[in-house]
Formats: sequence, structure tokens, C-alpha cells
Amino acid sequence: MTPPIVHPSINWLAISPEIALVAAGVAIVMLRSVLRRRPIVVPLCTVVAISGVVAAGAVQYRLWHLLRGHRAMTTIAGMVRVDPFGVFLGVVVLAATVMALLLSVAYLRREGLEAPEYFALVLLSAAGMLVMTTANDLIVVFLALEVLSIPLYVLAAFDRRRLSSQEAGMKYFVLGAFSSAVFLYGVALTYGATGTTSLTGIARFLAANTLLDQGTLLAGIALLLVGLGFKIAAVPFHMWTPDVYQGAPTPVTSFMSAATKAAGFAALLRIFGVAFPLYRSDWRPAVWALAVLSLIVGSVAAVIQTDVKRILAYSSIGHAGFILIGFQANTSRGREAALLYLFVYAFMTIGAFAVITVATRRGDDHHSLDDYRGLALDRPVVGGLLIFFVLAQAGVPFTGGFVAKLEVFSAAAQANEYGLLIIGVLASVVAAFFYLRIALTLLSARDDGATAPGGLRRRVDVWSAVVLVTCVTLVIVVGVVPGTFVHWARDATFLL
Amino acid sequence: MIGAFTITPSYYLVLAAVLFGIGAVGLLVRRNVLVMFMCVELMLNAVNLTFVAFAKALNDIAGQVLVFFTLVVAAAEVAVGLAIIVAIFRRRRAATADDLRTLEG
Amino acid sequence: MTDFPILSAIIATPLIGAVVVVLLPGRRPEVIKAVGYGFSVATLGLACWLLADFSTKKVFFQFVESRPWLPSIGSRYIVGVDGISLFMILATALLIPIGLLASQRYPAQRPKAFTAWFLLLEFSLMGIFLSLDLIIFFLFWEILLVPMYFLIQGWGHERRQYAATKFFIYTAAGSSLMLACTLILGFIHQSDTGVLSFDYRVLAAWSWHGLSGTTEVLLFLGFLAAFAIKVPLVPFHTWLADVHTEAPTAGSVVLAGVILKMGAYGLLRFSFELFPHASVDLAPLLLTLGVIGILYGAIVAAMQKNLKRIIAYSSIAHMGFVIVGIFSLTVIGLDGAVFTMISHPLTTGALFLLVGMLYERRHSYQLEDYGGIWRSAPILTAMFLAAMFAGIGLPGFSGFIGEFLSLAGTFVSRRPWAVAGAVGVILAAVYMLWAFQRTFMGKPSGINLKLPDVSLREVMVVAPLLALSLFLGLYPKLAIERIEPSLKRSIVNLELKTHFREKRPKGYAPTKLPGGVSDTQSIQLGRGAP
Amino acid sequence: MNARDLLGLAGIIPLLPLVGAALLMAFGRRLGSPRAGWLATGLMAVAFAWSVVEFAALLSLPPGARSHVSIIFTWLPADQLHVNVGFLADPLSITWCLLVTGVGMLIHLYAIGYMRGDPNVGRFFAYFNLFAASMLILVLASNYLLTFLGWEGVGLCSYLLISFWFERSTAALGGKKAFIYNRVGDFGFMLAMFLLIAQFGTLDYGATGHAALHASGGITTAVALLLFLGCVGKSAQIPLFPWLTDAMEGPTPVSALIHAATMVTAGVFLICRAHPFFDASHSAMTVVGWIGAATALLAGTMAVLQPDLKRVLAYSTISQLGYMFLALGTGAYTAAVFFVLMHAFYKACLFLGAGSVLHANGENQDMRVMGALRRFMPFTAGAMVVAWLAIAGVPPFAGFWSKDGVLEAAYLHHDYGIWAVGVVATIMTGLYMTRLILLTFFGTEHWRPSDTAAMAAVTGGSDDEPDGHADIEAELGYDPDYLPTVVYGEPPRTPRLHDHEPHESPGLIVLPIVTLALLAIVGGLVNIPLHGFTHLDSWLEPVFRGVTPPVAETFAGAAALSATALGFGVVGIIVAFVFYRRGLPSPADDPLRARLGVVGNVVGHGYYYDDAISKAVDGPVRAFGTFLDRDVDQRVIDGAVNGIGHLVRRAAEGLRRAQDGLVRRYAIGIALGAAALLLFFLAYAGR
Repeated sequence: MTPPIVHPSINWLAISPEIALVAAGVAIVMLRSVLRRRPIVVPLCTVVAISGVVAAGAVQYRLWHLLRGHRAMTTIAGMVRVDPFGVFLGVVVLAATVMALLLSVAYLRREGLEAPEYFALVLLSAAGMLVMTTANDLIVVFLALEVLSIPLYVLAAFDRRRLSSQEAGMKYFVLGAFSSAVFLYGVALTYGATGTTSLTGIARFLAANTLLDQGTLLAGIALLLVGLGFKIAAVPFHMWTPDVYQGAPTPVTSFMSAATKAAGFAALLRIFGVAFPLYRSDWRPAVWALAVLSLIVGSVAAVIQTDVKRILAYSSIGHAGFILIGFQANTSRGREAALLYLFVYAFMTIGAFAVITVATRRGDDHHSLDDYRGLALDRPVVGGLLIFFVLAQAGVPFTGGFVAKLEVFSAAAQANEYGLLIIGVLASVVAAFFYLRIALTLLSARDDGATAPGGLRRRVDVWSAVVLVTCVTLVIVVGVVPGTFVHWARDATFLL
Repeated sequence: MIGAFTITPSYYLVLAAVLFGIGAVGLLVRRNVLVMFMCVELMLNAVNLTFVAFAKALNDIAGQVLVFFTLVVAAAEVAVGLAIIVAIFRRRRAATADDLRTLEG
Repeated sequence: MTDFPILSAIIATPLIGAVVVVLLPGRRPEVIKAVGYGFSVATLGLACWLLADFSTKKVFFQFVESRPWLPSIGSRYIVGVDGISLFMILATALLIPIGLLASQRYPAQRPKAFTAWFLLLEFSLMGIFLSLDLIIFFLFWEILLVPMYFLIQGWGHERRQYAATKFFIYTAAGSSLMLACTLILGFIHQSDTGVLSFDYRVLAAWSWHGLSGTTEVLLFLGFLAAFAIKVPLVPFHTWLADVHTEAPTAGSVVLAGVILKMGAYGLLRFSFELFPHASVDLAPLLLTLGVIGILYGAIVAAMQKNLKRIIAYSSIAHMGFVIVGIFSLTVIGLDGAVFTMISHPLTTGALFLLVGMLYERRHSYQLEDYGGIWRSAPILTAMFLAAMFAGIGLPGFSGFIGEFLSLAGTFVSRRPWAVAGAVGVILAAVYMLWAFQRTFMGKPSGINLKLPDVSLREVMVVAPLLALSLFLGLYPKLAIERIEPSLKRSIVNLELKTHFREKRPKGYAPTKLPGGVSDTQSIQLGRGAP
Repeated sequence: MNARDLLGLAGIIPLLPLVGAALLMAFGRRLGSPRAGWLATGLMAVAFAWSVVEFAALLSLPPGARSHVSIIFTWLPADQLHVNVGFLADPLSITWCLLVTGVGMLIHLYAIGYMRGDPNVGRFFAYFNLFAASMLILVLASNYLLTFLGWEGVGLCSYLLISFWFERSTAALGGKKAFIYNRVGDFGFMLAMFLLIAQFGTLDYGATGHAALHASGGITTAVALLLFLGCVGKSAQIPLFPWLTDAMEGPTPVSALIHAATMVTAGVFLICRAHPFFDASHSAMTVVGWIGAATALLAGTMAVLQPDLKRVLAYSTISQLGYMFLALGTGAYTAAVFFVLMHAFYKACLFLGAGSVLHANGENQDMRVMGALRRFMPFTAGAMVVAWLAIAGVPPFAGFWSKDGVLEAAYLHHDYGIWAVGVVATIMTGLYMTRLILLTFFGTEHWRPSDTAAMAAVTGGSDDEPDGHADIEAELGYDPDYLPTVVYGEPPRTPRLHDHEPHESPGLIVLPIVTLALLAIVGGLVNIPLHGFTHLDSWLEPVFRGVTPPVAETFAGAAALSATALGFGVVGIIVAFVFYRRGLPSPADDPLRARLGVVGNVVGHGYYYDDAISKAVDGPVRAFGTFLDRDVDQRVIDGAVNGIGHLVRRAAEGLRRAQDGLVRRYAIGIALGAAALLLFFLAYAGR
């Protein structure tokens, strides 16, 4: 006689953000299949998508206030753990999502790509990311990883007319699959070594008994690091980044760069912070190496790049390096710094890509510096914004970028990682060089009297304008009065 | 007279590792996207084998359950992957990865 | 003392001005310029008010304000002024309106952006000289690069892009190390005392016994990296000439006038208090670098064919005097150093302005394009003469007082360096007179025969600087009596914190602070003192 | 108002010309010639009058009390060093005030006539007044630093006035040279002040004076020698003398006032002021004495063959200054001061006369094309003859007494070597001065165009200017295309008179010359070494209290000494007469030069000293500068900076090549990364 099946209790509130997104996504697919090609469908789907994200956001807001002060909800048999940490990054993801969607509206129309699936894919990917921020079990992390990646593959290749877009999709796909296989193998090894995939379980197990042979576990840790290192574009797992960022439709790139990094780091911080704190002396050096490599490659390689999107891709590699500094410190200050950095970075990078979206002419394929020459002279506002965002990424004071870097560096200083600190500051100087190169190009007049990119001036559509304004405001506010934001980040550092 | 010969889980683990390695190497050396893709599948299944082996060793059911997750994910990947490949193939009658290198540097 | 936050007002006014200018419609340049003058002059007014309210009796910081900024790393917005920063503030507040006035006609393009950047420049400079929190200090220190960068890039000459980038990267490289060392210092302090603070007065009260010798030296060098590049000390000077040559006149004026002082100011304000042992032990090194700067700058200046480069290298020599004065570690020497920091903006500022006027007329900085200007532009020549001799260090002008005191102080403590430095006094005459002769003397030909003389506006731009230089040369008491208490404080603290004993002229009583100041107060830079 | 209050107002003396300078700088252009000149001169006259008042005020006090310091305000209060702007009125400073204002006034007067019509006359007189003011501050200052202010001020004015005709390259260069040579001296002056600060903590004359009495010998010697370096620069002694001859590029009144009568004697003044240090250090005294003697002799020899009227006078000034230092070196301060005064009279007279001569022949300074001018300009000639006798040391003219005093003091001080050199030098004095007079005013005339038609071809001297042009130039005072100076070895100039004869200069020019000539006759009365006539000695006694100049035991001894000195002087005169009795046979050949041969070349070129220096500066020094600029600065240092950038670029290129767009390559990247991590972890766990 079989025992009755026990249903794991489910805290619906805890998972409702994901539900909201998925629901919206499914709804969009439904609408598509119901309404077919009616002109109404696209605007409708847009509304649905955005309202879905907003709903999720609202729930996150609620959760934040519930959980503030080191409370957490564990549900679905400990698979998901909603805590301030998860909510904070979840908010970052949602912000990135909504801004990407807003950018897409005008973009898709311009490029003639209007299709509801686009929104659905974005929402599903976002859902995956949300799961990732709260996943408390390696296998859930893996699933989330796939759920966020697979739509992204499609999105990257979404512009069927552009070969570069398809190529980007293909590369991202192949390498993504490869890396997630590696990650999965890591999961398997960890499971083999500890007998569980639950992070808390692993932690408990490792705390309780000492392994005779650590080989399996360490190998597992290494492979997990590889898999997530790929997602956050850390060197040496970064090589897909420039190509994909360059090839993918710009709004998608912005989404990828901001949200994926947040999700990836969420998993990274959680797994290594919760499951393997005892092994920090083993993994911190490895992360140190990744950070240094990312800093060097990210800042050096961009120096001679000529494609703006590519430069930003390399810069995002560099940013990964900076965030890794915070992660490597493995202190609450370090996590706080990483979180703040991810928050600020989202707005800086989306802002930059937003300018690129509105500034380029149809066909999203002309991003060489020459195409942007004189932009700031012909269209002072747009060009000025791009200059602002690159300077913010360079870490100029009174922008969020500076505060974020400051936090990261101070984490390193506190952890006595002086070497990393010095490399970090020097890398930021080298990086400043190519950021300035962009600024210079925008400011220097074109040799041929032609007016700058996209030829004739277009008005910036209202949604993109909203995005730009939001980004500028937040980046400046964080830079001038960082107190509150740092406080939030601090509240979110609590993990166990 | 044959000596007693029992197959311990570690054999499976080694086999899985070897398969995983084969898959990885295949991905690195083959030019045809489809084949690379199959290699990924091979790797995933190697991992499945590992899971099962560990499940057996630890006699814990979870490991075997995870395999199903993996299978699902693999299926999804196949769908999307093939879609992308087909799209590319439509456009340029070829499925080798190497001539897709407009993005580089 | 009023409770009006005058220092914050001084910092904020230019910023507000910049914002207002940006928001103004770009169609009416004259309005924009007027607004620009308005705000810069308002700042000057505030600075003068500060000068009036400044008490010559107080040893420690005055008008201190303190508000939280970034609690997570214990950084607060702390501003305060003492004798050292007071005159830097005044110099800045004076040069900015003059710079604006000087560039009323030229460069002509995009006056709106120009004014805005210029006011931002003032904003950052004020912040640098007033902030007492290391992080805030770095904040302003770094932001300064941005307006300067865009000024050079947007309104410079042919190779402006190279110059602008060189300036940015070069100085950023130095300051990045300073940031690293700031953080390290702060967190060592935290792990030692449990308090996380970047208030430099807190750190100064602790570092001298809290740091191991090597650490202190390394941190000192880290800060030095930033300061040495700004000063600039040989061999970190090569950016200066390029930047000066390419920068617009107003930019050069502010660069030579105030930005170069940032380095010396930093050494005086931070290195001394934070790393007393290192400052004392490495003084010979710095002295040597200073002397090298004096001689090297002078000799290389004599080799230049470009007016602006000549003046640029002469600034290197002048800053050499400042460094020598500082690291003579005597009150007299420090007096001289700071006085030079006050006088150099006046003289070199005037020189750059005049060279700029020549450029507007002749569109060249090359010596060979000039000659015999004296005949066609006697007034301009007269002003250049005055500025030149003020720069050479002719008694009666402020330049002399500074150089004399610096060298005198050095002579008291370390004779060989003083003697070597005094040679620079000879060399200064060589290159400046050479340049003057090539430019203004000889038989004019071609365009030089009929260059228009200066307009009233241009006289109004330069005259105040020369007048001030003359006034300070004849009545330096005004400045010195305000500077000296702070400098005595530095020396006294060095003596309190280290084995160092100031070398003083025979028969002078040891330096001490005015009555009522206890050693602890002095070391804590008066925190909690009445 | 009693005497002390009056002395308190000594500051007015420099103030007057200072105000004048300010006014002229502001309105000089509007005033124009001659009003600007009259303003300046008037102020000088008032200043002179006030100096006389101060003089009287001093006299009215008992000798012991003849010193009064009036502090105006604290100039430089650094640490415990307090330097005041204060004026020290005592016999020494007032003597100099009288000299500067008196002779200065005359030369101002002369300049009105001389500079008439010059467009920049306002600027000229502004500088002139500024110079006077600085010089007066220099002498009246109550501390070293304020003296240094005046010291640099006169240097500045000297620079400005030498290169007053800035369109002439030689003038520009001359001014620069003067200033830089002086700077070398100032280097010493400044170091001396530093040393005073370090050792005594004050720069006050009184305080340092007392301190010097019980300071260690090393210190006093160091101070004395460093100060002397300053004097060497300012007073053009060996080795810093070459600038004075080039200073002759300036207008003649400038040469007379600055480079003969006043500024160059500042060195003498400074040593008198700082005499405690020199008294305390015998070695320093010896150095001063020998430098002085050597300069007196060598400069004398250099003057002998110069063809240029003003340059001869310049060399003679150097040599005469040598005498003054010779006197100082033998502790005969009063004799030195006396010499300064007398020298001011006759040398100023000579320069002004020379100026008048130039004026008369269209700016021609080449003596070789003059001759027999006495018939055309009798007053000038007469005055200059008087001055000649004075400088040559012929009794009873002023120069005799002063020179005699100097040499006698040297002898009695037992510095026989110095004395001998000084005496030999008198030969030179007699020789070159006589030659100058003979070639200029006597002998045969060489200024007629006919006389030099042949030569015009040789020298390429240009006569193509339209007639009368020259007169205008003469009126204007200068012609930028014409370089009046003639250096030894140049062929004679073409006379610039265009078919009109030389003429006596207007009264405004002649008057000062004659006045100075008279002074050169009677000036000696100030200090005749007979009992009851040594006014100057007793007048200056309070200043140099404790320093007792030795006096000859017997009148006979003194007479003998004077006789020797006079004798040598006369020898020089005779030699000159032997060679130049009839002037030059033709402009091109100079009998004495022919006789001297190689030696002539050497002395004529001033022992090639100046050439050597300029060669050194042009060669190694410039090379070193270029090396620093080109190689060190641009190649090494900046190269390193840009090199780093280059390095980064190269690295980036490498990374770009790795990023070759092949998926497999990227996958390999990932795989290698994974392998590395695995290896690391396993190896790490293995330990």
C-alpha cells in the first residue's frame, strides 16, 4: 500500500512575480493565436507585457517590505527562497525588462520586426531570471538558466533579415548550450559529492561532515563557476559577448547586458555564498583570477575597437570584472558593493544602448565610430546623453558609476585584496581611454560636411525618452546622494 | 576460471566523464552546426548518466528525478536550436559554423 | 562668524550657474555670457566675504560644515577653510571671471557650452580646496578632469584631441593610485580603531602612530603619484607643455594658475598630516626633485620656440620653488611656498592672457612669427614687461617674495639645495628675456607692423592681476599673516608626531602655536577644540 | 621742526622721482617732448633740494648722532624675520643721495636736449626717473632686502634704457646681456642674505653690523665674498665686466647717468654699508683689493686701442671702478667714496661731451673719422679737455686728489702689490684718455666725405640715403638701420655728415657739460689730504667708526707717493702724444696699433674674454639644453609615456586576433578556461 503523496506547500505570494511574467507571456501567445494579424495585436501585446512586468514589480515591492530586516520565505520544498537579496536583484531584472520593452516599441516598428512573440520571449526570459534570483537549489538554478537562455537565443537571432543577428543567435546558442552542459555536469558532481542539490542542504552537509576526497566537490565547484562565468561574461568565458552584443538587436543587447548579468551574479553570489562558504579559501583565488582577467581584457581589448556596440560589450566584460572584485571579497560589504554595482550598471548600460537605439538609422547595422562622428554636435541632447553614459561607466564622480566602483574598491581594500584593488583602479584608467574615445568621436566634426548618423534628425519617441530620462536621473541621483541606495543594497546582502 | 568482476558506480562515472569529454571535443573540432549540436546533446546525456550513477551510489531517488528535468531542457534546446539552424540554412544553404564569421575582432 | 554655510555657497554658486547657463536658450550668447559673469563674480564676492570674515587668530579650520554623504564607507561631506586653502579659493574665484572675460571674443564658437564647462571647472576647484574628507576631496579632484577635458577638446588648437586625452589619462592614472591608497588607509584605520571614517582630521590624529613605517611610506608614495603629476614634478611633467600649447587661453590661465597648485596643496594639506614620518624622511628626495624641476624647467624653457611652451616650462620651474619651499620643512620656507602658490596665478595668468591676446591678433605662438611688436602695441608690451619681470621674480612683485622665502627657508635647513635652487633665479632671466626680445624687440615687419594694440577690455583683464601682484609684492603681510598660523600648525604637528625638529635661524625661539592650543588639539587639528 | 623729524622724512627723496615715473608712465605719451623731460628734471631738482635739506639736518647734529632710521611699514613679516621698509639717513646715504640727485639732475637736463624729438621721450624719462628712485631707495634702505629692491630696480631700468632703441638688435642684446650678468651677481647677493637670515635671523644693517663684530671668521668671510659677488656684477669687475661695454648701445645720457656716474658705483656703496663684514675678514678684503687692482689694469689696457669713442669711456669706467674696489680692498672706504664722487663728475662730463660730439656728427662714434673738432665745438672740447686732465690725475684737478688718496692708502696699508698694479694702471689711464682727446678734437680731420670716398667702397658704407635724411635722424636721436657702435677690428665708418660741418650742440646740452667740468676742477676741495681740508673723512667718520685709514707719517712721504703716481700718469700721456701728436695719418691705420702688433689684437679684443664666453654659451651650453629638450624630455620621458599607450595597443591587437569569429575557437576558450579552473581546484585541493 503506497503512502499518500505529500504536496510541498507553496507560498504563492513568494512566486507570484514569476507567475505574473509567465502569465503575461502565455497571454501574449494566446492573443497572437486568437487575433492573428490584426493591427491591434502588437499594441495590445505591448500593453499586456508591460502590465505583466509592472504587476511583478508591484509584488516585488510588497515582498521587499515584507522581508526587509533579514526575513525570508522558503517554499516549494526549499527549492525557492525569497529574501531581500533575491528581491533586490529581481527588481533590477524587472527594471531592465521594462526598459528593454519600452525601447523595443519604437525599435521594432522602425525595423519592421513587429511581432508579439518578441514580447513573450522577453517576458519568459525575464521569468527565468527572476527564478534565478531566488533559486535555492542547483537544479532550479539550472532550469532557470535554461529558461532565461533559450528565449535569449531566439531574441538574439530575432532580426531574420540581418545575417549578423542570426550569427549572433547561433553563436550564443551553441556556446550557451555548451556552457550549460558544463554547468549541469558541475551540478551532477556536486550532487555526487554531497548527496543533495539544495544549497542549504549542501551547506548543512559540508558543515556536518568532512569529505575524505574533496576532488569531486571541487571539480563540481569549478564547473559551476565555468557555467555561471559564461553567463556573466567573465574572461576567459567571454568570447561570445562582443559578437552577440554586436549582432543582436540593440534593445535585446541592452536587456542581455543588464538583466542576464544581474541574474548570473545572483546565482553566483547565492551558490557560493550559501553553499560553499567553507570552501572560500579554495574558490576565492579562482575568482581573483577571473576578476583580474576580466578587468584586463575588458579594458585593454576595447582600446582599438571601432564598433560602438562592441566597445560597450567589452566594457561590460570589464564591469563583470569590477563586480567580481566585490564577489571575491566574500564579505557583506563585498556583496553590498556587487549589488549596488549591478543596480547602477543596469541603468548605465541600458541608457547607453537606448541612445544607440534612437540614434542609429534603420537597419541597426551601422555602429562604427565613424557613423557616430559629430553626433553630439548635430544632436546635442542625444549625443550628450551618450557621452554622459560612457563617462558614468568610466566612473566619473557624481555619477552612479563612481559610487559603484568606490564601493567595490572599498570592499577589496577592506578584504586586504590590495593587489586586486590596484589592478582595478588602473584598469578603470585604461578603460577611461576608450570611453573618452567615444566622447571624442561624438564631439569631433565630420570631415565630410554630412550630418551625423541616421542622416536626418528624428524625434526621439516618447517611450525611449522615458527610458533615457529614467536612466539619467537614477545614475545622477545615485551618484550625488548614494546613501539610500547603498542602504537598500546593504539590506539585501543577507543570505542565510 | 573467471575472477569475480563487479561493476561499481565509478565505472559509470568514468564512462560518463569520457562521453562528456568526447562531446566537448566534438564540439570543438566539428564544423557542422548540426554535429556540434549533437555533441551538446551527448554531453547532456553524459551528465544524465552521471546523475543516475550517483543516485545509485547514494541510493537517493533525487538523482534519477533530475534526469527528467535534463531531458526536458534538452528537448527544448533541440527545438530552438534546430529552429535557428534552419533559419540560417534557409538563408545561406550551408550549415557550417566556420563561414559564419562576419562578427569578429 | 555667521551660521550661513558660506563654504557650501562658494562651492554651489558656480554649479548653479552652470546649470542655469545650460538651461538658457542658446540663441542669445550675450545673455549667456552675462549670466556666466554674474555667477563667477558672485562667487568672487563670496570669496572676498570669506577673506573678510577669516580670522587671523585661529589656527584650525574655520567655517567647518559636516554632513553625512556615504555612510556605508563613513564618508562625510566636510568642508572647512584655513590659511592654506583661503588664498587658493581667492585665486580661483579671481581667475574664473577673468578667464571668461578674456575669452569673450575668442574662441567664439559655442559660448554656452564654454561658459558652462568653465563654471563647472570653478565648482570642482572650489570643492578640491575646501573639502576635508578624503573621499569628497577625491570626488572633486577627479571631476575636475571632465570640464578641463572638454574645454581643451572643444576649444583647443590643432592637436587638442591628443592633448585632452593625454591630460585626462595621465592625471587619472596618478589619482587612481591616490584613491587606492585613500581606501587602504581608511580601512587600516578601521581595522585598527573600529571606526570607519575618511575625515582627514580623524585619520591625521591616528595615522602617525597607527601605521607601520613601510606602510606609511608606500601610502605616501601613492598619494605622491597623484600630486607629483599635478605639480608637475620632473619627470611627470610632459603632459603640461602639450596641454598648455593646445588649450584655449582661459584654460591655460586656470591650468597654470590653480590646477597646478592642487598638487602642492595636496602635499601640504594631506601628505604632511597623514604621513608625517614619510614626509620628513623623504624630504631630501622631494627637495631634489624640486630643484631639478627649477633647473630643468628653466633650461628646457630656454630651448622652446613656442611662447606657450616657454611659459609652460617656466611654470614647472616656479612649482619647483614651491616644492622646495614645502620640503624645506621650515616656517619661512612654507611661507614662501604658499606665497608662490598665490603669486604664480597672478603672474603666469597674466602672461598666458597676454600671449592669448597675441594669438588672437597673429594666430601663432611661434617666436619666429613675431618681432618688434613693441612699436605697434606699446601698451600690450608694457603689460607683458610687467608680467614678465613679476614672473622673473623682481623685488616689488609678488613672485620675488615667494621665491626669496622658499629659498631662504631651504637655506636655513638644507643649504646645498638652496644654492642649487638659487641658480634658477639666474636662468629665469635668461629664457624670459630671450623670449621677450624675440617677440617684442627688433625691427617689425609685415603684419607685426600694424598689430592693433590692446582694447580697454583686454587691459581690464590683465591689469587686476598685475596690480595684485605688485600689491602683494609690496605688502605681503596681508597674505602671510593669514597663511602662517596654519603653516606653523603643520610644522608643530610634524614635531609632535615625529622625531623631526625644525631647523631655525640662530636666535629664533622654537615654533609654537598661539596660546590655549594643546598638543592633542593640534594633532587632532582642532576637532572638538573651542 | 627739528633735525630728527626732517631725517624721518628722508623717504621723500626717492618718492619724488617715483611719482614722476608713475606720472610719466601714465601720461608721458600725452605730455610729449620736451614737457615730459621738464617734469622729470623738475622733480629731480626738488629731490636734490630735499637731499640738501637732509644734508643740512645731518650737519646740525653732533657727529655721533648722525644716523636716523625711519620705519615706514613692515614689509615682510615671515616667522620671526621682520623686514621693514625703512630709510636710514646717515652721512653715507645722504652723500650718495646728493650725488645721484645732483648729477642726475644735470643729466636729466642734458637729456631734454639730447632726446628732443624722440617719439618715445615720455617712456625715456619715465625710466630715467624710475632709475633715480630705485637708486635712491638702494642707498637709503635700512636693510639688505630693501637695498636689494633698489638694486634690482636699477638693474631693470638699466635693461630698459640700454635697449631703449629696441629696434636695434645690438641694443636689445646689450640690455639682455647687462641684466643677465647682473643676475649672476644677484645670485651672490641673495645667498648672502640667506646666510644672514640663517646666522643672525635679521637683514637689518644695524643689527647685522653689530652681530658681525662677534661672528665666526668663516661666516663673515662668506657673507663678505657673496656680497662682493653681487658688487662684481653690478660694478662690472672681473669676471663679470663685459656687459658694461655693450651697455653703450643705450642713449648717451643713459651711459652717463647709469653706466658711469651712479648705478655702477652701487657696488662700492654696498661694501661701504656692509663694511663690518669686510673689516672682520682680511681674506675677503684681499680678494676685493686684488680684483679691483686687476680690473683697473686690464680694463685700462683694453681701452687703449678701441676705435669707439663711447667704448673707450666704458672701459675707462671699468678701470676706474677697479680703483674704487682697490681702495675698498685696502680698507680706505673714505678714499673710495671720494673717488666715486670725483669720478662721477669727470666721467659724466666725458660721456656727456661724447654725446655732444656724436650729436654733432650724426651719431658717429668712430674716433678714427673725427679729428680737429675743437674748432667746431669749443665748449664741448674745453670741458672734455678739463675732464681729461682730471681723470688722468693731473693736479690740481679733482681726479688727482682722489686717485692719489686711493693709491696712498693702498701703500700705507702695506698692500704694496696692489699699490704697484694701481700705479702701473695710471699709465693706461693717461694713454687712452689722451688718445681719445687727440683723435677727437685735435690732429687732422677725417670726417670730410672726400676724405673717405675711397673707403666707402671698401666698407660698403651706404651713402644712398637722400640728403638731409641724416639730419632728421640726428634730430630723432637714432636710426634703426644704423649701428653706431664700432668694435675693435672693424674698418672705419663712413662719416654720416652730408656736406655740412659739425656744429656745437645747443645750450641745453652744453650747460650740464660745462657745469660738470667745473665740478671736475674744484671737486677735489672736498677732501684734500691737508690738515683741515679732509672734510669728507670727518664727514664719513661716524659711518666707518673704528676703521682708521692710515695717514702718512710725513708730508714728504705723502708727496713722494703722489709724485710717483703722477709720474706714471704723465708717462702715459707722453706716450700718447708721441703716437698721436697729429692724430691719425689716415682713418685706416693707427700707429700705436701697428707698433703693438699681436699684443694690440689681444688687448683690443679685450683678451677675447667676451668672445670666449659667448662661444661657450653658444656651443656646449646650448648643446646641453638641446640634449635635455630633444632627447631627455621628448624622447626618453615622453617616449616612455607614449610607450605605455603603445603597449596597451599591442596587447589589444593580440586580443583582437584571438577573437577571430569562429565559434569553435570561442568554445576552445571556454574549454581551456574550464580545464584551467579544474586543474587549479584539483591541484589546490591536492595540497
